[in-house]
Amino acid sequence: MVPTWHYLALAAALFTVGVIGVLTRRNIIIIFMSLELILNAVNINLIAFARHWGSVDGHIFAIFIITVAAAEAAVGLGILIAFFRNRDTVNADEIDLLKW
Amino acid sequence: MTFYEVTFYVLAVVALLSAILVITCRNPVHSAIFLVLTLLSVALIFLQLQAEFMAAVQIIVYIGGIMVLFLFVIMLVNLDVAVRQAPYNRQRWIAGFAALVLLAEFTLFIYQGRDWAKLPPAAAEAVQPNTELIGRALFQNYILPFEVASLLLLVAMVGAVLMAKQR
Amino acid sequence: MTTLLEILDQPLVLALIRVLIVFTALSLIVAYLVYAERKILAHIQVRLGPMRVGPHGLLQPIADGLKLLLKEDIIPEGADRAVFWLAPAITVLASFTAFSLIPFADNFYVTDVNVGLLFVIAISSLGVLGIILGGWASNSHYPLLGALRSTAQLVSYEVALSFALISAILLAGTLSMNGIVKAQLQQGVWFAFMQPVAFFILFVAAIAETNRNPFDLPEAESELVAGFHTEYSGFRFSLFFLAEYAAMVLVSSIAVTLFLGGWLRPFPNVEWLGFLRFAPVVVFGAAGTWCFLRFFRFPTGREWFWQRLMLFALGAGAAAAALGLLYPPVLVASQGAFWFLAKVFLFLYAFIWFRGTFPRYRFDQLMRLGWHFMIPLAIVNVIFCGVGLVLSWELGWNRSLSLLLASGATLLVAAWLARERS
Amino acid sequence: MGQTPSVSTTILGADEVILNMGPQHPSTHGVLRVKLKLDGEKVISSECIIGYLHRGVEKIGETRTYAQFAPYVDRTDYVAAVSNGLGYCEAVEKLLGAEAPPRARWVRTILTELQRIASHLLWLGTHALDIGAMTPVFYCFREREEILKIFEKYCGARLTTHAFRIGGLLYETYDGFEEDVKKFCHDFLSRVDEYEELLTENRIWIQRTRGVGILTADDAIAMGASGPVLRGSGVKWDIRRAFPYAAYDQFEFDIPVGENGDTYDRYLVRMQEMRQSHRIVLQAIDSIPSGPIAARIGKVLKPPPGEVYHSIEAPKGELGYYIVSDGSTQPYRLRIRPPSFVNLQVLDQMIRGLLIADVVAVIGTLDIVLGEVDR
Amino acid sequence: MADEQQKKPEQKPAPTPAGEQKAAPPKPPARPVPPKPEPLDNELIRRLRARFSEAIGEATLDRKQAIVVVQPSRFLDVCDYLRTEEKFDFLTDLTAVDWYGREKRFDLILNLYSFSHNQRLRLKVPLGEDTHCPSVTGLWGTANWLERECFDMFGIVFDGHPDLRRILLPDGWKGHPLRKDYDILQQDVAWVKENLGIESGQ
Amino acid sequence: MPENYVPILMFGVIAFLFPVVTLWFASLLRPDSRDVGFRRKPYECGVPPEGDARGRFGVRFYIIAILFVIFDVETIFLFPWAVQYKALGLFGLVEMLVFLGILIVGYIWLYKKGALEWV
Repeated sequence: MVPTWHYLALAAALFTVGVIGVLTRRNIIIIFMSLELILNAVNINLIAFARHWGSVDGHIFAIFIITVAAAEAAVGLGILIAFFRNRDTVNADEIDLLKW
Repeated sequence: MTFYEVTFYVLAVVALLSAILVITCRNPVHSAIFLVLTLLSVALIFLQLQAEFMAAVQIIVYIGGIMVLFLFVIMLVNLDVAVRQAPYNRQRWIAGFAALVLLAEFTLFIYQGRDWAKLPPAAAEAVQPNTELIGRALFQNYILPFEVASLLLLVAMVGAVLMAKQR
Repeated sequence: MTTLLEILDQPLVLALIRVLIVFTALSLIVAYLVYAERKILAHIQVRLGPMRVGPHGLLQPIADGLKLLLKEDIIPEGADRAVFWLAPAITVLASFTAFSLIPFADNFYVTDVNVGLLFVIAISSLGVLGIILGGWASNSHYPLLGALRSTAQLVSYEVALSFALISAILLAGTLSMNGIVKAQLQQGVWFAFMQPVAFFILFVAAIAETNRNPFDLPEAESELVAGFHTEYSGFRFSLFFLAEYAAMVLVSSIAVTLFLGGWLRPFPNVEWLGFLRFAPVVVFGAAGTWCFLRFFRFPTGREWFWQRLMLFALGAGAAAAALGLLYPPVLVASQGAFWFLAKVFLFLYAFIWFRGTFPRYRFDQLMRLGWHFMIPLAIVNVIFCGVGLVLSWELGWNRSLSLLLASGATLLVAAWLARERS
Repeated sequence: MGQTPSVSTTILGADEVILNMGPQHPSTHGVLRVKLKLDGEKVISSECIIGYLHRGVEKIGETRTYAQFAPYVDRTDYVAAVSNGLGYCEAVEKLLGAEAPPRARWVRTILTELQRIASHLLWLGTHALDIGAMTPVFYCFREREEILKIFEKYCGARLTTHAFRIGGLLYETYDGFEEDVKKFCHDFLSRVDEYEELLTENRIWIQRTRGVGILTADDAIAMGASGPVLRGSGVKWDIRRAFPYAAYDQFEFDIPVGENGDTYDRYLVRMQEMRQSHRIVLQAIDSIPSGPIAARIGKVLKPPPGEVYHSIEAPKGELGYYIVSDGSTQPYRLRIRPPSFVNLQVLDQMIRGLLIADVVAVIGTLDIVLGEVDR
Repeated sequence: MADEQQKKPEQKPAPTPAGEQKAAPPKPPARPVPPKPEPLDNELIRRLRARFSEAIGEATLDRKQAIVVVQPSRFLDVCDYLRTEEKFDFLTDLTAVDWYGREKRFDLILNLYSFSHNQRLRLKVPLGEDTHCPSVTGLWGTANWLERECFDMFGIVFDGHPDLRRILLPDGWKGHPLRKDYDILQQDVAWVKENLGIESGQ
Repeated sequence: MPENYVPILMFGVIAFLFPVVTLWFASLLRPDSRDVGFRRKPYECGVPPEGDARGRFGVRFYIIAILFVIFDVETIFLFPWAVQYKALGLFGLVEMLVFLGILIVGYIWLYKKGALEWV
């Protein structure tokens, strides 16, 4: 049996990778992908704990997180499309206006 | 080590490596492919954790839905410009440092919780039959979040369409 | 000898054998599906179709396969080589792997899991990735446009498809594929009769999901040349091709499993029709007899030697198969597989028939049909189905009657939606 | 022919893209190249690039004698070679002041109408194929084959027939010609019903063609469209009626016209035209006069100086020959007025605002042959 | 006046039933009389002359077809008048003839047709080698490609044409093939290379 | 339980290896590709392609993808409901009606907004 904390360690590592991606990449699309990594790391934790305690509540939370991820991706990428049509770029550091 | 343990470690390594590739690839499409690999490994890890419903959801929603969305967007925006530019922004050293601190924190927490984590986990069949249990929990204990999720989806739909449609 | 049996008795080895059997059978079915399509289309179109390779062109798929294997491998300039290579592999993976969850007979399936149907959907939804990556990797206008179209079409009809599947699950109460078949056995009726609208939606969505006429826009050769696989040639192309036909078989199998009783024989609960389980034996026996009769009437002579030999071999094979099928466990498996495949071929024939008959929709019309008609109808159908079931439980109405009422209500909505469309 | 792209890739709006359709495209009916400026899948504008098949037929005409040039016209609209030959021979006859004898004119009419049916059949098959119906093409080729067999029996060639000669015919009709034609006619109407059964009432076919590629009557006239394209827009004009040639003044037939000028109407018009052609053939085959098959025009053709324009109602529209003679054995100037070329010009106007799929349908409905467009 | 418009052809021989004259051997008809162009004078021409006096040149009837010579100076006005007033609303064809050696080298030929009168009229515009001709694209949309073809083949420049480029020949082509001084016999390898920019396969 | 999934994995691996192995095998059999002329140029109907193909295509495709993701998530909620429907009964139906009702409102909004129109 794999100890639960191994899952936690994997989740932590994935989370960190995601954070690095969010902080360092310029391309918004890749930043979004890194966000997905972070959310996945959380999901691993939730499922691992659900398994540990033998309850499905963690699964429910994970489903909601996936729902949120889908909503986030839809809206975020929608904003990105709108932004790209106006500014012709997908670079995060060029999004420096509060209004355009 | 049993077969299942081996599976986990292999999957963990694949997930981690491809996650690293996600954030290092210059080409967003390659990033997306590696993200698919990560998500697939995570789905298999779910499976290995007895969360079969979650594994299926992960594949259906994440890989079949969200990743398709990502690929669409990558194709909609002009890719070549992005590929030619510097992939990382100026704060990469600060970011790296912050990430290291974060990792250290995680290590500390997991280390502190090691005793708790050694508690015997529940029986393997505790979360079976998966879908049925989730159904019952979702529709009996988590009614409100469930209905709110529908609102969230509504808002996301409206927001995304408005954003994309505006000229 | 014991060691061999022991090895064979290992669950994983058993699973592997089953996997290999299903994979090989599937590849053969797909190869001959292409042949069948060519033949049937040819007969619809007053021509003969393949006739040269083997009697009635029976060896044509093999010749095609060899030809494609030997063809030059061209990767266009500017293509992303790795992704170009990966895309067909993903597509094949997606459309083949889902067969591991399809029950072919009561005792013959690769595996049966609790969330089987979800996994079937999950695995087959990976196919979209192959298409979109293939279109992107080619670095060419037509494939890209074809890939975008294809993806938009697939995802649109996937929504309708999922809703149609949910109606069936409402009736079955399980996601296990074999469980769904057994539910139909238990309730004594194929779900197609309980949920005709859902079955219709599934059928239309299945045609759209497999890019078949009249929804074959992604590869509408008159507009987009060949769609997302325009740049693919040789064996890579044939992989897409195989995957497409495998997907046809897959959606037919899903439809059959969920709505047409899977491996159940017709009227599974009527005892006196039990002789139907000998159908495969009879069919093989008849085929063998026919072959032998032909063999004896066949002209003798050197130039006919090979044909005679082939006929004899076919007859002997069929006769042997008929005898072998009498062995009880094999009989269960074979009669299940027989009825299952018979229903699947009915579907496949419809696919081919449509291809020979219909013109092609335009893309906007296709999308409108999907989003303005099929999806609302599917949602409404799920709701009404749910209402019908609750009526039967809470008020004690006859289950079939309430479901039929629900279907009638759905049809009214369909009429209203259709009025909206025109 | 390495034509350099003339519209440079200008800066496009966020959703605009330039898509090149042809010359190697399954449904541009040859080597037509259409450059589409798209907004998503919607056509903003288009540009036809033609000339890939240009062989300088008009220049060749200036260096051949009148009789030598006759086979060349078969190769312009190569799916209606008989019609081309009729137009050319009659133009030269007019230039000479000669007229083919009645029997020749009757046979010419029969063969030309059969050719019209063959051409329309080819059009129907490919048009349906473009819209995704793959079966009609095989049915159409089945009937076309019968017609081509008659041609083959008559003059030995199926496609580029060179069936007629200046002044009349070279060959007398073969034994059984009338029976063959009658046999063909006997089955033909039911076959047309068969095609219509597949298409005319088909919901998808109607959705794909009705309201697509609308050409108003005024636009059609202004753009010089002729033939079924013009009639589909509701202009009841047919050269067989306006300026009767061959033996058309002897036969009764209707001129089918459309109402809305859309692809569906042009489809109906052509389907009706096939029935009308069938009607003409039936009338003609029963009344072929006997007599000589060729006028006496001499071996060496030296038309007196002057010029003539003669046009016929080819399957695709007004096919005109404008010949200037300087009194020598060769035309001084030989101009072919190609219906496909002029009709193709309407394409841009018709496809603006439509989708890519409609472009294919509209190209199909124009019924162009690139050999004639490019000459 | 063009006289092709008789809808009821009286002079055509009635069809003789097949078989009636089978016995008589087919006798070739007499040799035709060579047609001669003759001067033309009818209402339309008179109206044209009254309106555009000197711009309307010779009018002839050749093979029963009406031909009017129009000077390029008022060509566009004449066309406009013909289209709007005389209802020649269909431009059947637009082409040119190269009379190499003549002072005004080209004849621009316009074939007009009127649906309402069912009659044809041919305009002839003599043009010198360097004379530009006004474009009639504004009057008949058909003229667009036809003028482009004319430019391509003869080098006649149409002023006011929206998009005067070569249409059948490649853009880089040298010379105008339908001119009489364009020698088609010199197409050797060098010529192909110069004109098409490709290596000749000959 | 997870052992039931191993055959799926096996099948997947075989299905994935099938193209790989066959392509490799084919590369041994077939003659070498000769890279001459235009044969490796992307297909653009016979003329050199202009610009980069990985260009921009309509935003409508994107809207379709968004809607798909939203409805995909929705169906995910429906599956456990459908499986447990008998146990949930009328209450489950009402819950799902509310859930679907909210989304149907969104659907009608989309319809009115014209987001479901392709052109």
